[in-house]
This record gives sequence, structure tokens and C-alpha cells, in this order.
Amino acid sequence: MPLAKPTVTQIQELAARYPSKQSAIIPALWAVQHEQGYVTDAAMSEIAQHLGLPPSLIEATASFYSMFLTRPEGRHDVVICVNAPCMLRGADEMAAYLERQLGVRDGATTSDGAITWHSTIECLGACGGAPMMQVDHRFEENLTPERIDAIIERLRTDPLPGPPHKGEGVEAPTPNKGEDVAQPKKPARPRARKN
Amino acid sequence: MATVQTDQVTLTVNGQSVTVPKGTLILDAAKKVGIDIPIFCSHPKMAPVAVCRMCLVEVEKMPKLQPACAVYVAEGMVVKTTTEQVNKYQKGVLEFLLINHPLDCPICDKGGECPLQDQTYQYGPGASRYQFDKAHFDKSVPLSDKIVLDRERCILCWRCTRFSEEISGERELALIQRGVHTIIGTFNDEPAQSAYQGNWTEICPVGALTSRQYRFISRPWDLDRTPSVCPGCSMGCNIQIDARNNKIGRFQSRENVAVDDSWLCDFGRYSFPNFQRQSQERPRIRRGGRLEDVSYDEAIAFTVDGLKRAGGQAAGWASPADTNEELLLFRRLFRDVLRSPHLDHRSATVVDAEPGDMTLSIADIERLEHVVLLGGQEVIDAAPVLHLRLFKSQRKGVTVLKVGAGQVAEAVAGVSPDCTAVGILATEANKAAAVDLQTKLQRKIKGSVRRLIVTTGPNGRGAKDLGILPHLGPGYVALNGQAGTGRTEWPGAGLRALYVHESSPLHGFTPTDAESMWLPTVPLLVFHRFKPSPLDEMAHVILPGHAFTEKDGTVTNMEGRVQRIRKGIDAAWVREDWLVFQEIANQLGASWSYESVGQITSDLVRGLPPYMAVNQEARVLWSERP
Amino acid sequence: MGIKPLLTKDFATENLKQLAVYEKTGGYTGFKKALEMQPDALVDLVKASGLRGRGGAGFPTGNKWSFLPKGMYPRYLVCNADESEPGCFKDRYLMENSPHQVLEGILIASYAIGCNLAFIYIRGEYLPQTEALEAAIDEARQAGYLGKNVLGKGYDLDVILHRGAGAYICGEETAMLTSLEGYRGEPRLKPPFPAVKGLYGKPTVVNNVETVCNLPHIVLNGADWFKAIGTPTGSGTRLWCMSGHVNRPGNYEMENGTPIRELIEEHGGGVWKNRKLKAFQPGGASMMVLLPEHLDVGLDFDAIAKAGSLAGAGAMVVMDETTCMVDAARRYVKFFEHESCGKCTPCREGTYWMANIFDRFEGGEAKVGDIDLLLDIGYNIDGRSFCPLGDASTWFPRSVIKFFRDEFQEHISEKGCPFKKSVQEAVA
Amino acid sequence: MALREVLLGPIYIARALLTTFKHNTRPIVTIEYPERQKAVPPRERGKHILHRYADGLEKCVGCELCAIACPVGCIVVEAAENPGERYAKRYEINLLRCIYCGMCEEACPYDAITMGPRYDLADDHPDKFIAVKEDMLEPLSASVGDTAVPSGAPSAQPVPRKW
Repeated sequence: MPLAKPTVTQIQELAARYPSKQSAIIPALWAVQHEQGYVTDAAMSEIAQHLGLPPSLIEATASFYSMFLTRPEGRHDVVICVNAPCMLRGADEMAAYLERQLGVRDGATTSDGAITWHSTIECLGACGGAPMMQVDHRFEENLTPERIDAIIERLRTDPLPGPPHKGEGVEAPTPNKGEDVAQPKKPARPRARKN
Repeated sequence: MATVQTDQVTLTVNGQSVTVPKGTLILDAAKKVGIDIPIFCSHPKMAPVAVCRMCLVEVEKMPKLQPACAVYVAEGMVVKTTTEQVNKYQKGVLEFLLINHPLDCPICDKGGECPLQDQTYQYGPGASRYQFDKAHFDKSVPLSDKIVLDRERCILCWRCTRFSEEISGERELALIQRGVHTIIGTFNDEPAQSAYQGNWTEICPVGALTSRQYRFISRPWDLDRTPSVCPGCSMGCNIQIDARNNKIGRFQSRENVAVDDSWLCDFGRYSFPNFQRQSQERPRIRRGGRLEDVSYDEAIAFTVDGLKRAGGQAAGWASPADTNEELLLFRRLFRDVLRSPHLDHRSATVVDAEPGDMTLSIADIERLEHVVLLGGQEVIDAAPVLHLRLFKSQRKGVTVLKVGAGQVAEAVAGVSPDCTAVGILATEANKAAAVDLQTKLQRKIKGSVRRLIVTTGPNGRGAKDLGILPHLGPGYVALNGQAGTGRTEWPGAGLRALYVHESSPLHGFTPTDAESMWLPTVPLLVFHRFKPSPLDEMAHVILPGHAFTEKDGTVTNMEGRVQRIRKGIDAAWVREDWLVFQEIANQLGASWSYESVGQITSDLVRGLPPYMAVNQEARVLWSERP
Repeated sequence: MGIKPLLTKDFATENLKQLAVYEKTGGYTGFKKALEMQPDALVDLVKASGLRGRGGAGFPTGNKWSFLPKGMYPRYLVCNADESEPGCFKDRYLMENSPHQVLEGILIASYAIGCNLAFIYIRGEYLPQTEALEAAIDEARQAGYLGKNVLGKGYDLDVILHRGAGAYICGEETAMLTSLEGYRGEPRLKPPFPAVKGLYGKPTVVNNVETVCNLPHIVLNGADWFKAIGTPTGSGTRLWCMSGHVNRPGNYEMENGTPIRELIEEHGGGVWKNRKLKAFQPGGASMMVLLPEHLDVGLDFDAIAKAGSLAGAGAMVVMDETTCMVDAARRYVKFFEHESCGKCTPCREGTYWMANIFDRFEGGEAKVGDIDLLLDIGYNIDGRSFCPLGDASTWFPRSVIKFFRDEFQEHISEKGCPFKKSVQEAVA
Repeated sequence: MALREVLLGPIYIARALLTTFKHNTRPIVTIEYPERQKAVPPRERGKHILHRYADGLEKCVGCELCAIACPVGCIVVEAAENPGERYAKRYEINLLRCIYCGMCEEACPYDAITMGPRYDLADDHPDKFIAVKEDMLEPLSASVGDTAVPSGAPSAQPVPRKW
């Protein structure tokens, strides 16, 4: 689907803001992700058009950064850190507990489309409050099973997606996003398969 | 890339002292004293990136190993390339490169000429300690209709993506994903559009990018390699004809810094199927409306008979893909033996050629300040490799101005008066405008204005130089009062014979509507050609000839550089084209006695001294004329 | 020696995020004072203060500034807020508590080097911090600290807050510049150094958040005052991020040179659950492990380097006796494998291979030669990769093998992790 | 004829017959060729065999390593593409030139060619000694022949197989 008008305006503003319009690629991708929930190939070629750059460049950049999603995910995203400092304080157990409570595997979305969860070894910068997880980009530190239960409960009942970052997001809650979750329009393009 | 400066530095490589200009890379300095440092990512035409880490060497007073492909020499530097540490590391990096490389050399087209294979033999470990399954990626991905990509074989040297960015400027190939998952590809795996994709296969140091046309055709050691010149256009890019069992497998580029800068365009590179001989045909004569197979002698006798009757009313058309030697004999056959001025090599009437059309050389484009591309994309289409030269110049700071063929005023306005060197590039069709522009610019600016007219065909320039024109003799001498008619005037000129000679289907005699009406009325149509064409239907005599890739000789490119072409494939049953001309001429009363192409070349140089250039593969300079 | 709140002294103040509150605590007086000075004098002041970069390498900040070629403009300042080193969370703490302090530091640095456009490259995961900085930038712009003709002194400055999108490698300064230019965050060849050819090919200074936070204090109190704090080669304080097996993890601002023992035992409350200390890492994921015998080493770049590790970004990860060092190393190696940009061969393939071997240890399938194989792979990566990420990926595992080789052996002989087994047995 | 010889005649005959009958009891050293074939040792280097995988796919990928390893240059291979992969379109061995050294076997990275047990290579025209692929290919086993490859086309193009 084509980008919403506010997003396009925002991309054009961003391009003017930097000394080089290419610098606007990452902010533009953020804007798109806030509008649509993930970054499609169509959106990338649209960004390329607005910035006047070859689309391959947008894809090269977008695929490099781990926070840009290439397929639709649940309304809320939950990332639990299992890197060593968190592991020392029991992140593995919390991740296992989260998995059990949500009933889906790492990287998957719950059947009601509410939550997509990941465990990541990329440090999120809250080692002092380990074990921790990031819920819609906000930190939840010093996790206990009880806290996890409470968070899951809150997210499941929250009908709206996580609040977008005010500076970049276009206030466009997508009510039909749940459908997208059930049937991704396009399978993610074949990437590396690791054994 | 090494930049040449006046001051020199002296360094020691493996105990050998070497003096090189400042700004030379360690790699090139070592090469100068014959020390080979293994590389994958480094490429002499591209800026160093030092990503493959194969070339790390020990430099005294530097704590870490240094990439020889990215570190510039310094005075008194002591470089060691064969220490234990370096050797151990070279084994290590090759082991790293191979852990996720499929090692499917037996089915890989690069096998046998693969830098990864060669260097593994020379520097690599005997065995791998990697005991896990390799990372798997997509294999044989069609990147376009010309290129097949094998993502498993890719070692991420970035050469192709850098080519796309630095050499062709299209930025079509890019790296996608990161870390061990990194792959190369086009946006959304859409087919690549680039007109220079073939070069990717040549710079790829593994078998990741291979040509679809050459897929599984041959092993490199089976190939017979012949240096020659590309038959695609008038650029005159140097190629190597790789043939197996007398069948062309591929065209590879051959570096000539003055012309192609080691690149080829896809049009030229993938044009070779046009030069594939389909059958062993024999000469034919039309008798009673039917073509009958005859011997060469019989066909020549028939032709001589017809030409004798036509005399001065015989016209000759030689294609701009003929060699200079053939053109020389062809001209002499018509002008001296038959006494006919009706000679041409062109497909349409274009403004007269003159030596001033090639005052700008291809390599000099880089040294200009301003280039005007009169006709814009038209010029690039006529000689695609020019784009690479223009992009390179642009990166060096040359302003490239693309204007339409009619926009002379805009072009003049676009150049500032204090420019010192301006060049104009235009096709033959726009020559008049180019001359007009040149005059106007010359009046406006202080510096020099030169032009380069892109001719048609690999030897269009040679045909003009040698006088295959109705009104000009060799060396652009006017034929005062003896001018004949050009190709467009022939229908209706009451000609009694037409001799068409062509050796490349890319630059053949394609009849216009008027000619299609006229040709059946010509009493004698001799068609001396390489490949069957619709003209066969009207011809009275068909003489099979050699293709551009099947003969020896010289051709002249658009800037007047005379280069040799050589016989890449052998078609022994076909009589040499020049021999046929000689026999026809001798039967018409001449007494030529050439025994080889070389003798004709010597004769050509004797009659036209500027063609001495052929012996230096240099440009023909008509400096004595305005 | 000991705790010395310098940057964090006002962090207890409520609503310090707001400009008015920050100004009340003495905020922006440093910047105002700096604007009265000549830029060159500022550079000399910082040089004299002995301030070293707090990002990890510990390069003297003043020297970095003076490397800018004379007369080449525009110049750029990039504030490195892409804090992603596992174990490190000090910049986050500074940004969310006192965004104006960060901003003031950036203003001073920009003025000192003569740049009119500064960037803050903040990592994508730090959303609340991004918002805090954004609000601070807006406030500062309204108050005239930013924009055209700052405070009527004829100096123009704008700050662009650039949000990353999840790539550890962008903490490397050249990779950060590449990322800021919109490309993939891959490091660049050095030389040319960013000071000569950085962002958009222009001279650029990259400073860490904590580094710039020191600037207002140095300007206000002078170089001598700053030099008096800490050790002769490491003036000032540092924020130490303590995590892992301590009773009170968190950020502690310590005077340089304070013994590590004091940080862990006094302020951190000692190892939790009354367990014994097994090892600790003074610099985050990349840095070599140290043992209890190193507890008396001072918190200082040079002292820690002498002890065989590196202070890095100031992240103290404490591990107690129940920690499986193999597993800890495995996490870090997997982290580096995940974060390797893929540009150079040793890092891309080497971390992948090491991660595979560590998985084998974890799965109990490790073979006898695997320990030496790990060391050999480490040898082939360290010092050979394009940027320090590859080198750093080998430091922790190699130091762990050096000190805890027997744990690796046990993983091989017991076909699995002995620590997990003992836990399982205890549970059973 | 001397009387003595006449008298001794039957003895000679008997002796001769004895010799004949003695041979009758000896083990037979010849075989009834061509109805029967000589048993050859397992490492016999006879006429080459091109092998197949269990699913009927030809093992040979046409890499030409045998051709380059061959000291007498008697092997000619030309590869071609079968959707996605490589196979030998043409595989010929000049059996008159072959010295049965087995280097081709050694060189083959896929164990596609081995020296077989067939030793009786005689024919009436030199041309018949050019063994083409069909002559050397292992026959399809019955089960594979029914399903994997159309019958009547033993050397049909191999079934595409994912590498």
C-alpha cells in the first residue's frame, strides 16, 4: 500500500534537514515502520523515489539494521535480553517462562495477534536492572514471573498497538493489522538459512 | 589507485629495495619487484577497501599486520610478506573464506581460473578444521537474463558492488543483510538492468557471478584464446575470443587503458552468437531462378563476367566491419580495376567525414574540464563503454553536459568562458551540429575545443580513412570531378552491378524500402558475406566469406586507433575474402600477387603513411591536414 | 578516592530534565562562560584538563579536537550515544536523567571546534532517552541556546538527533559516520581519520556522551580542578555500570583510581547470596576477564590495562562462583557473531565459527581439540579484522580459556555443562 | 613294417588313449567364450562404467577432471545445463587410445567413473571403439527405471536434483 501523505511529507522534510539526502534513509525507514508496522519492498522503493536514490541502497541499509521489520508482527513487541549480564541474573529462566506463558516460540506472534516476542543477545542497555525486557520500546526491568504475568495481561487486553515514538510516528493505528498478522501478504524473501 | 607524483620513496620488500612514486600501495610496490601478494577484494580500477584481509603483510614498526592493498608506501618502510606470522595468517583467512564456501569447483564455471582456488593451492591450508554444516544460501539465482548468481560461493569481496557504484555508477548491486548472512543482490531480486553486467563476472574472484551464455560451456583449459577487437561498435574495445572446438564460448575483456580501460559492455560481450557459423555452405550462383552450389572458381568467373559487363557502372558496398586490408583491395578493385567511383560503406547519407572528427581521443576525455554529449543517451547507445569513461571522468571532476542533438545554444551556455579544455562527443548523424557547436565554443572560450565523432561499426573510421566513400579518396582527398554516387543515390542511378561485402551481421546491408524495390532490377547482385540474410533471395552470386572473428587484419576505431584483429575460429573451407578480391581483380586484368594479409598491411602503410600507427597500435594522426 | 558525583551530583533533583530546573542547578552557565572564551582557548583548556574519551579507547579529548585541519569547514561534531556494549548503560542513565547536561556538553564542544551542525547518534533501542533528548533540544532551541545567533553571540548551531536502528557496530566511530550518512553501518578505512575526512568527507569529531558531559564542569571549574580529581593519567571521574552478581547493581560515579574492591564490595554491596567472587570484567563484553586477585587494581585506564584487561566503556560485570564461564563466553561470542557487520572475512566467518564451537560445548558435543581450535581461531581474528569489533570478539573467550581452561575440559569430559548439571541435580 | 611294431601297436594305442583320458580328469583351463565370461579380480581395470545415484541420476557432472587427468588424452567431455545443474551432455572415451591406467577414476570428485570388469574389447571398425556415454552408463535398476526415468530412454536427461 502506498505511504500515507503525512509520512511522505515527513520524508521530504527529513531529506531537507540533513546535509545529504541519503542521511534521511534511516529516519525515513523509521517513519514508514511507524506508519505501516513494518517495511515492505514497495515502501522501500517509494522511499527511494522520494529521496531520489536507487532502491537497492534503501534495501541495503534497511536490511543491515536489526530493528527494521520485514514482515508484520503483533500489536506489541516484547524483546527479552539473554546476553551474559542478564543471563547471570536469570534471564534464561525468564525467557523460558515468557515462552511458556505466551505459548509461542521465539520470534513468533501469539495467536490473538497481540504479542510478538523475541529473545535477543543484543544488549539493550539495562544490565543494572537485569533480567529485563523491552515492551514496545520501553524497558521493564527486574523481571519476576509475576511481573511478566502482569505485563502480558496488560498487553493482551490493550487493543491498540504500542505507542509510536512521538517525534517520528504518524498517529495511524491500523485496526486491520491483526489480519495482516494472520496472513503475511508476501513471504519474507529467501535469506540466509543457517543450520 | 596509485596517483603519480614526482617524488619517489624507497622501501624494502622482503629484503629487496624498491623505489616507487609516493602514493603507491604496498601491493603495487611489491609487484614491481616480482613479489606476489594474494588479494581478493583489491582491484586496480577501484578504491581500496581492504575487506577480504587476504593481503595482510608485516610492516616493521606497525603492531598489527597491514593490508597491502590499502596502505601507501612510506620512505624507509620495511615490508615482509613471507614471515611465519603472515603465512600462518594467510592459511587462517583462507580457512575462514572456505568454511562457508560450497567447494563445488567441479560444477563451477570459474573452476580452473578461480583466484580462490589458485590461492588456496598456493597459500591455503591442506585441510579444513571446520566440522559444521556450511551456511546455505540460494544457488543459481537468475540475477538477469545474462547473469547467474550463486550466493553460497560469494566471498563478499565487494568488487561487483563497488563496480556498480564506482565504475558504472548505477548502484544496482548492493549488499543485503549483515554479518555471515550478508548477500549481494539487486533491489527485491528484480532483474538487473545494467548494460555492463558482464564485467561483474570477470571481476568476481570466485564463481558467484557467472555468465548464463557461458554456463557449463567449457573449462578454461579447453579454451583457445585469441586477442582481438570487439565487433560491437566503433569503440574498438580489446577482447579475447575464447573458443572451444572452433566454437566461440565467450568474449573476455583485454585491458587497453587507452580504449576500454579493461571493461566491455554487454552488447559487445554477448554479441558473439552472431558470429557463430551455422553450416558449411558453398558458393552459389542463380541459374534459372534457382541458386545452385558451385565451386569458388566458378562463382568468381561468373562474377568477373558480370562485372566486366558493368565496368564503370558497377557499385560496391563494403560493410564498416571489414578489415582495412579488405577495404584497400575493395577500393582498388573498384577505383583502379573497374574504374568505378560508386563506392560506399554507409547505411545512410551522413555529413562528410574529415580528420577533425577525431581530434579528441577517448583517454583524453578524463583530462578535459568539460564534455558536451551532443545527443545525450544516443551517443552512449552508439558506444556504451564511453559511459564508463565519462563516469570515471566525472568522478575525477570533469563536468559532463548532456544535451539534445539540437540544443547547441544550451550547450554553449553551459560552458564557462574560462574553460581550458572542452570536448564534444556526438554521433555521425549529429556531426553538423557538433561542428557548429565546436565553432561557437571556440569563439567563446580561451582553451581548446576538440570533438570525437562516434562512427558506426568496428571499422567505420577505417572505411572513411581508406576512401570507401563516393567522393573521397584515401586520406580524405577529394575526388575532383570523379565523384560517384553514394548508397542512397544508387536506386535510380542506372547501375549495372552491385557488389555487397559484409563480414558482420551486426553491420550488414539492410535494404531500405527504395532499395528493396531497386535491387531485383539490378542485372548483377554479388553478395559476398558471412551469414545468410534476406538479401540472399535477390542475389545472383553468393560468396561465403569469413566473419569478423574468423580473419586476420586491422581495424580502426572511432578515435583513429588502428588495432589488429585475429582469427579466433577457423573456417578453412571458406576462401579468404581478400583472396577472392584478388582473384576477381586479376581476372579483370590486374596483376596483384599478395600472399598474406601482412603484405597487404605493408602496402596499405606504404600508400597511406599515417597508418604506420598500426605497428604501435596507436592513433592515426592526420596532423598535416587541417 | 571513592564515589565522587560530578556529572551525577544533581541527579536527585526532581524534574532535572526540564530546562528551568537544570538552569537552577547551574546548568548552561558553563556554556555561557565558554562562549566568552576563544575556541582555541577552550581546546587548550580541555587539553590541559587531561580529559580522556569515555567511549572505550580513552583517547585524550583535547588532542582529538586539535587534529582538525586548520581552515577546513564545515566541520561536524557527532556525539556517540550508540551505547551498545553488553554490560554498559551509563549513557542511557545520563541522557534520561539530565539530557540538558549532554546537550550543554555538545554545545561547548561544537563551539570549541567551530562546528555549526552537531549530531547525536542515539541507538534505536533507547526510545525514552530519544524522547528526553528531543524535548531538551526543543527547549534549548526556544531558550536561544540553539539555532541562529546563539545567545546573541553570533554563533550558529543546530543539533540533529539521529536515531540508529539496532547495530552494535555503529558504536565504532567510522561505522557511526557511515551509518549517519545513510549507508550500512560498516566501518571505514583509517587513515584518513574522521578528524580529517569524516562525516560527508568533512573534518569530524566523535565524542562519547559521558565525555561531553564532563565539559561544562571543566569549563566552569577549570583544568586544574579537574586534573586534581583522579589519577595523574586519568583525570576526573567515570561512571561505572555494575551488573551481574552483585547485591546493588547500577551506575556509580567513581573517582578514577578507586580500587575495584571498593566499587564491588562497598557500593555494589558485595557478591550476592553470600557467594564468592569468581571473576569480573571491567570493560564490558569485549574485555578480558579479571580474577579476584585483581580486586585492588584501581579504576583507571592504565591500571586496568596493566592488569591485563581494558577499562573500555566502564562496565563492571561481576560473576560469582556458580557462573559457567563457558556459557558466559558463548553469549558474548554469539553477540559478536550477531553484530558483526560482515565487512571483513576474519570477523564475519571467525565469529560464526567460534559461535558454532561454543554451541557444541554447550550441547556437550565438544571434542578434545576444540579448546586449541578456539584459541587458534582467536589468533587468526585478533589484530587481523577491519575494525576492533573482530579483535574484541576474541578477547573475552581467550582470557577465559587462559584462566578457566579446566572448565572447558570439564565440558568436554562430562559431555555438557557441569554447572547446569549440578543445578539439575540439586533440583532433583 | 617290422613285426615288432605291429605287435607293439595296441600298446601304443593304449598309451595314447591313456594320455587322452588322463586329460579328461584334469581341471579345465579354458572357458566357453563368449557364452561364458572369465571371472575377473575385483580391481580389474576394464572398460569404464559411468555410475548413477540410487534415484537414477547420473553421477557425472561433466567437470572434465578425468579428461585432464588422462595421460593419453582419450576422454572428451562436454557439459551442459539441465535446469539448474550441470551434467555431461557428451562423454566419450577412445578405447583404442586408453591405457587403462585408472587415473580418471582417481580424478573423479563424485566417483562417477570407475574401471569396470569388461575386458573383451574387440570389434571390426576403429570407430566402434569410441565409447559414448550410453555405452558406459550403468543400466537403471528396474525399480528406478519404472519411475524416475521414462522407459526406453536410459540416458535421458537426469532428474533435477537439489544440491
